[in-house]
Amino acid sequence: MNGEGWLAAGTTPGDVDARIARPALAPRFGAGWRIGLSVSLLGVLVLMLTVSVLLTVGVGIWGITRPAYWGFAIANYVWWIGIGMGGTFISTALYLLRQPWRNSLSRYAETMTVFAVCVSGIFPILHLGRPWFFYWLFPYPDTMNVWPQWRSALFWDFCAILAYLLVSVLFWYVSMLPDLATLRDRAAGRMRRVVYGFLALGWQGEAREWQRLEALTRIIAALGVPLVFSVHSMVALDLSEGLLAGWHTTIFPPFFVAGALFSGFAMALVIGVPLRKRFRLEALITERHLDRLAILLLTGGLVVAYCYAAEIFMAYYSMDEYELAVTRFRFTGLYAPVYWAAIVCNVLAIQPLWWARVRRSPRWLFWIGLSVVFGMWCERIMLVLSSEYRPFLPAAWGRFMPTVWDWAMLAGSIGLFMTMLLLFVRWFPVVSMHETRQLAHESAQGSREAQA
Amino acid sequence: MPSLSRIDELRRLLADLRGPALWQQLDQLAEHRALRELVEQQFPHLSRAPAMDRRGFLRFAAAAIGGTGLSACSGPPPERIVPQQRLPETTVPGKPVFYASTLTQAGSGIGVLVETHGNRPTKIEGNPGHPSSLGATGIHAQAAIMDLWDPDRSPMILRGGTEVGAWNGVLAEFAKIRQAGGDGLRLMTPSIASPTLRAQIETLLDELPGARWHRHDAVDLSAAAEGARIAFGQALQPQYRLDRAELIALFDADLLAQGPGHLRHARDFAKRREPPQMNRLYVAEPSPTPSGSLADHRLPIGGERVAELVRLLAAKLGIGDTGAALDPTAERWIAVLAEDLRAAGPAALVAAGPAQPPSVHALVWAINHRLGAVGHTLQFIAAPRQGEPYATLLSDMEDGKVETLLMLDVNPAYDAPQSARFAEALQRIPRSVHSGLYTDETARLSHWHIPLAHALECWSDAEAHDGSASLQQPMIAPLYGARPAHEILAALLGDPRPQARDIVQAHWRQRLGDAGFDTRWHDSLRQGLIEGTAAATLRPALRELDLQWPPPLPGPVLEIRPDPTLWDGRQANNAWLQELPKPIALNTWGNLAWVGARLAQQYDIENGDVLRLSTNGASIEIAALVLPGQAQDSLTVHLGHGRRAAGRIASDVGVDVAALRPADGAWRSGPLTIEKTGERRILARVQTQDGMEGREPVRRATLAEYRQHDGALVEDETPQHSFYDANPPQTREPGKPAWGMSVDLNACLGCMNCTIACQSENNIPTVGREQVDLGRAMHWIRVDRYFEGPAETPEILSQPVPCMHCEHAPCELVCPVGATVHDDEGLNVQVYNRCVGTRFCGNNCPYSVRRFNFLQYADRDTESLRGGRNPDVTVRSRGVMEKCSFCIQRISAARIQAENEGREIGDGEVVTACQSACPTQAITFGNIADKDSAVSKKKASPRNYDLLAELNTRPRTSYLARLRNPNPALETNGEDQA
Amino acid sequence: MDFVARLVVLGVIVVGVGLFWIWRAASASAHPVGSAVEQPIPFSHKHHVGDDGIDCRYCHASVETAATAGMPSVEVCMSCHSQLYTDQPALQPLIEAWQSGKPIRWQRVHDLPDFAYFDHSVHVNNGVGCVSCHGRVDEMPLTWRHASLNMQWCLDCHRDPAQALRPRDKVFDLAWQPANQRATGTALIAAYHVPMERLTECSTCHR
Amino acid sequence: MSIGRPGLLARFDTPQTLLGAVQAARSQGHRGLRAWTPYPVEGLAEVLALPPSRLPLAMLLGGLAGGLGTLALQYYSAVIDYPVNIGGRPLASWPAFGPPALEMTLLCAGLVGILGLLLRSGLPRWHRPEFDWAGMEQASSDAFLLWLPLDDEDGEALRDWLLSNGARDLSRVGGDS
Repeated sequence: MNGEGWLAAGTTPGDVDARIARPALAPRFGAGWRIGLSVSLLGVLVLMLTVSVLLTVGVGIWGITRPAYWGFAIANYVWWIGIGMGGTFISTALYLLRQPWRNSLSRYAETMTVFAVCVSGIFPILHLGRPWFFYWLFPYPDTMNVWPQWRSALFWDFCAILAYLLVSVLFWYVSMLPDLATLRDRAAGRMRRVVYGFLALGWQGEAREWQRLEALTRIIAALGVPLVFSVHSMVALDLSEGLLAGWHTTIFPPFFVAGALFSGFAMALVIGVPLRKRFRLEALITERHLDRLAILLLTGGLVVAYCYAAEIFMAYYSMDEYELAVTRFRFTGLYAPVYWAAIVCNVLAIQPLWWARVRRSPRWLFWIGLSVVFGMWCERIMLVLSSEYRPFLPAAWGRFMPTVWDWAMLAGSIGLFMTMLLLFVRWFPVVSMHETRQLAHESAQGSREAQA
Repeated sequence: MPSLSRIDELRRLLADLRGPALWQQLDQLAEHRALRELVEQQFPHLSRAPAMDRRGFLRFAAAAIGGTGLSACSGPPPERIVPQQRLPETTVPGKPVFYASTLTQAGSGIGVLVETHGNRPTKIEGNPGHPSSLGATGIHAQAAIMDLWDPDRSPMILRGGTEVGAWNGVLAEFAKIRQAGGDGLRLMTPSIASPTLRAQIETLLDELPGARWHRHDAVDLSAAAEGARIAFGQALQPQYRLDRAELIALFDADLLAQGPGHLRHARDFAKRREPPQMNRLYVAEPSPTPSGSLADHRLPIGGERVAELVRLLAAKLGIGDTGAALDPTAERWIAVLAEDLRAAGPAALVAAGPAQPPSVHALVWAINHRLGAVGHTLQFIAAPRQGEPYATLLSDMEDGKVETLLMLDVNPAYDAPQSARFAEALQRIPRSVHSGLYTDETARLSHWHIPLAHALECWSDAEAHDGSASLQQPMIAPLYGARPAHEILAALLGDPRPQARDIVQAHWRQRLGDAGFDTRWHDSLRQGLIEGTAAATLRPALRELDLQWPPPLPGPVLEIRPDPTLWDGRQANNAWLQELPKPIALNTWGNLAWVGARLAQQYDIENGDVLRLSTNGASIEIAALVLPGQAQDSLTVHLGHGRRAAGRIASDVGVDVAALRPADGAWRSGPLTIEKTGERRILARVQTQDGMEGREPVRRATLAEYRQHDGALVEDETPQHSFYDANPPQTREPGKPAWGMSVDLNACLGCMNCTIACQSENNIPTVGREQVDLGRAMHWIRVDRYFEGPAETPEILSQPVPCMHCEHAPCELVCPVGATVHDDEGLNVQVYNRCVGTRFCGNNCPYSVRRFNFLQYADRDTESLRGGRNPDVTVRSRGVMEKCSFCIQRISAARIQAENEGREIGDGEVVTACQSACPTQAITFGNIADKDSAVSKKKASPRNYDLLAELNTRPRTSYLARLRNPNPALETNGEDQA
Repeated sequence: MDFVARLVVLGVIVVGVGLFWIWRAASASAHPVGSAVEQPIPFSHKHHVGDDGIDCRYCHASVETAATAGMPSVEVCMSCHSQLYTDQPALQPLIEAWQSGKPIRWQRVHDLPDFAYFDHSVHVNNGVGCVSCHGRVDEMPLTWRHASLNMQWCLDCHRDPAQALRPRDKVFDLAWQPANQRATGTALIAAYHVPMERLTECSTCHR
Repeated sequence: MSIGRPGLLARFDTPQTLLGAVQAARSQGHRGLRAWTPYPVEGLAEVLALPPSRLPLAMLLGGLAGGLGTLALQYYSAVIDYPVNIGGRPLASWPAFGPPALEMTLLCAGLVGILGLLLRSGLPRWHRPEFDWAGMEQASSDAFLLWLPLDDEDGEALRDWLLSNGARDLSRVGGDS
């Protein structure tokens, strides 16, 4: 692939390694990092406390009730797994599309994916009334001679998360082997050499190994696209297999895929911008990279906006009394603020991205990304609740009001995500070294040819 | 039961302890290994709550260190089998036995069949042979099980409120009383339905000439009899023959859901309301009641105005003169009613409620007399003699004329009008003896308290609303060494070893004569009715009426009514009743001030606003509920709440309104001042949405439309196209039952009997006030109620909603572990032990009938509560979904029975709990595969329709559309348009 | 280096498996299959059934009519033991129970979970022999659990009753063996109208 | 491959020089060449004449096995082993069986691929003799290394030839040295 001009002029492979490996190998790290870590760890503590109470007292500590049986847990789950999607898309679809610029982004995007998926996996298990029996969803020969109920979207989703989690974690790790080898070879202290050596599994970068890794990468990339699209379709089916007005629609799978991409890119920016600054990666993650990401974000946002419009249109087009009612509830009901917040953060806030100056300004991108991440959370909440709280029989109408434990769970999940992320950037290469090296060589050589 | 000696041991141990020290000592004993068992049998409520917390904390810690997985999966503890010492011939272990008995409520007996498992009463069923029941039961009867096993019941004889006393001490006191020849002895009881007890009291009054007997009913139902005294010169008990009435006008009278014989009334009424023939019902009342909800014409009007209404009606029928002018709507309403009545003649029935003064009743009797209804739709029987009025007692107490006060089964220190006055007077009495189920407010102020045996624990008898007597027999030895009233009275008369059974038997031997007595006795026990004891109907002559009409109270009037579920508060510690939604209003756990829409506007009152209501120089603070259909010139509050000494359930729930009652115990007081305190409280209602939002879950039509219509009245909207083959996979071979249910909305009163019967049958836990307010009530069959039309005069529609057992159940499709599936008889079964609690089924049930155990709701720690549970139904644990099972345990029992006898299950062999409790038989259950079954016939009706049929769920439960039989003359009137 | 690393990986796996087995042990039943259960009185079915040939129904009287087979009341025991072996020390608890009126507290050997509803009568009346579930109690000096009683085990028979059914008059005959079980069973399924399709419904055992 | 054999380790600065050297060496009849690079160098596998990886095939089979296996399991459990009436749907609800099968296809393919890579490359293998070779660690940053077996012939000629082909510092590794 031709990677010309995707790195700052004159970036040699040497600088690449230096830039990326140095922080990982540095003896100590900035105070900012330590503060950030301790805050995130606080979040983890909150999470542990919440989970302990949850397991001892029951899911009743949350605001969930009849008819709103799901509430935060599922919305948070959908939100997190959606965030994960952006990374997979960058590392797979863009690879297939031969987009060399992805090389600088793929590593931390994938990392983001892996951690987001891990965090999201907490919710569907802990939201169960009896979490300790979650493995009953897994088909295994048990002494009860009963099987999972294959027709349930929840089972499909269980498979989807399982596949998504395993494949993305393993692939993320395998594709990191060469960089771990680099760290192993460059590490000063024995301790680090042992640890990195252990993690590198003995990778050497021999031609045969590269050959296999290339082959694997290509196919995983090819698998990754259907995988990630199907995963989010399953997530959508968790809702749209239901009869509830507002859930029971065919637009949901593409809607959720778009939403996931959208929030994924947003999170990629929210993480990428500070990372770029802190690790002085401007040479590797250039403004052109940001620009491309911003364009993806804008595109995703427009598709999501279209889905919002389509939902409203379909409701009035169908003239189904229940669909119409749900649409009304979204506009004016108890959760209308959440709906409008979603509209503002997901549709209006991204409009500045039409201007190139905005797309190349890290500060702008960071805040827009943040607003989208928040807006997508609002959207998940809105989708889950606005249908749930007013079912078919008016006599059964109720309401969901989050308790302190609902918020604690959300905050805790964010804390866990940040903790994992911070620990990663401290000791691992945030940009794929071997992929960028390649770029560096190609561009260096390109410039050499230019001189000739 | 351990031997008495050991109890006495314990008593000796505790004898010299007082107050708190006593309880502490008991608590330590509870920890004691050896005595623990005994203590828990004797005082189950003492050694529990702290233990729970400790366990809770430990489990918490375990989870915090990640040990939950282990603690959650530790193996079952070894169980023990304890066979009986001697096996009674009658009982087969593991098979329920039914005993016919009698329960008394509001001074009238209801025949019941008590289901017992291993001699533990677990469920109350109606006795089809009993005139007041005809197989149905009221909510109070259903709740008796919970009362019996209530761990907070009075555990022992008390002296001076706290000190443990002994029966001998009581006997000593009684001896002193006898020596005094009963001088200064006052006996205080409620209206007594037991002929034996009344006879005992008569004897007592003879033997102790100094003694006097007073009647105290917190809820005084004597107005009708007093009205008869005015109209006919003697106190008479009315018999409403709704089975003969084509036109019924009720003035502030909830005949169908309250008071003596209401179950019978409801049944008779419903029988006359099966299209194409339908009776017509007019109801004028301050607050919506079940009777009012079925009315063809309902006029919301303050209880204070009813008198004028009746006077106007009487005048139109040529009796007496009219009172103050009424608003045009009411005038017109009465005019039309008068026409209708005249046309109906003897087939008409006019009735007033106990809340109305005797004069109104007298006038009503006169109207019936004029219509020729007396003797046809309205009959009279002699009213038994009861005690003297309570008012005289109170004044005598204050004047120091009372030496000894013996209070049987009353709690005046709480429920008497202006109870504070009584409480004060009580403490000035030299000797006071109280006997009741609980160590209640009165018990704590009395010198002696004797635990009173529960109706399921002792022998007695009671008269039904029509005077026919039936026996009450014990299912179980008194749990807390409690004593029946009969034995206490006998002891007072000097019987050293009184036995209630002998006393009751002796009474009846004397009444029925020796000849063949034993057979009659046994027949009576078996049938639950003593043949030929029904009172003779009288033909009283109407007197010339000269009625006094005091000027009506001005402004908004406060209606003080018995609580629809707690009645006068004697059952306040019953969690089932506390959590049972009040009919129509659907609020639980505590009382609210019901306010009409216009009044609410006037005072700017919203739901939950706390109001300060002041009258008679007293005031209370109570939260408001803006209730459609409530009269605009009155507020309604309910008795039975705000108990100060009732036990863990009732204490501090709701507000005690006694202070606002006039001294004479009248049902309303005024003038009333209303202020908002600015405070707000939760209402704990089970339904917050009042209207149908244009979705028509309840289908309605008028009788006229029904008659015009040929074929289905409600068109079937079930989509016929299906992605799959429309039939369920299993092939049904003939003969296999297919269970289904039909609910006739035309007969549904919204009385909640089905809900509490289901709760008792299926071990449904109560969740408490806050959880209900969150929307987590667990009732398997809820009664939805919709108000349609203007908030002042809405049409009131009730709709019981159990599980629909859909053929295409949406819940089953989405369960990832197959915890809810279909069985081959078409039941949608919920397998608790497979449920992991994803709650998707709950989301996906269009009828929202699924209930989830968000927390550990079922009480696993209280030993005594276990006794009352149905052993054939799993007690659900935290984190699992549950729902109506069509009483699958009853189906299984019938199926196994049929299996063993090698036959098919017959129609009517399986009766669900809701069905059997329903007084109007609105619920029919059976095999829809059998075209001749009762349920199939119901479903063949043109009124039959499926709820939300358009969703193609193919429900097995279907409804019969609601019909009204309005008078065209009033239909044209815009005001009454519903 | 290589060795150490492999060792670490191995160690992790071993610990994991270990924890799993600890958990399994913790959740095991109180009285494992095949191990005799201590009783307040060392009651021997071997002696009473095997040697004396007392019919099951003499003590377990409600087995044909009710869900529970029924435990003999002290009265039933005393109908013989008021004369026999009254001096045996082993019988003292029985004598005491009879005099004090305090029932004997036996250890439960066959304990189903509370959410499973087993009915003796319908099984007995459809020709399921005692021996099928309880084993040769006539050869048990102290009673022990013969079968796992877990759902798989129940289903095994509910899916194919032919492997266990016997004529009603042979139900209580622990030693009886049919010449050809398969043929007998199949015939009896038809004869007793065993509702095959119902046997595996959830609602058959769970409520 | 024969690590025991002595050989020459040559270091190159650019992939082009490495490729050139390899081609030349092979054309001179050298066999058993091994190359280490800091990133996958296009064409290196070809000039080394490495057999094409069989990973893709393995992944295809793995995926098929996972998908079909899942379908088979679903059919067996829902229709044969324990048929239950779920919401009146047919026992074999094919449309509903599809999604899990798809996911399992992807999962199994992915797992086979990743595990295949590790196993075929002999990983994890925490110690290899190559680690001791001088300059080996360069391969993971910016050096392109080539190893030629030194057979009976003496290394001098080969050494010069390599230098002339753009090799930087050479070192004799493996074997008895």
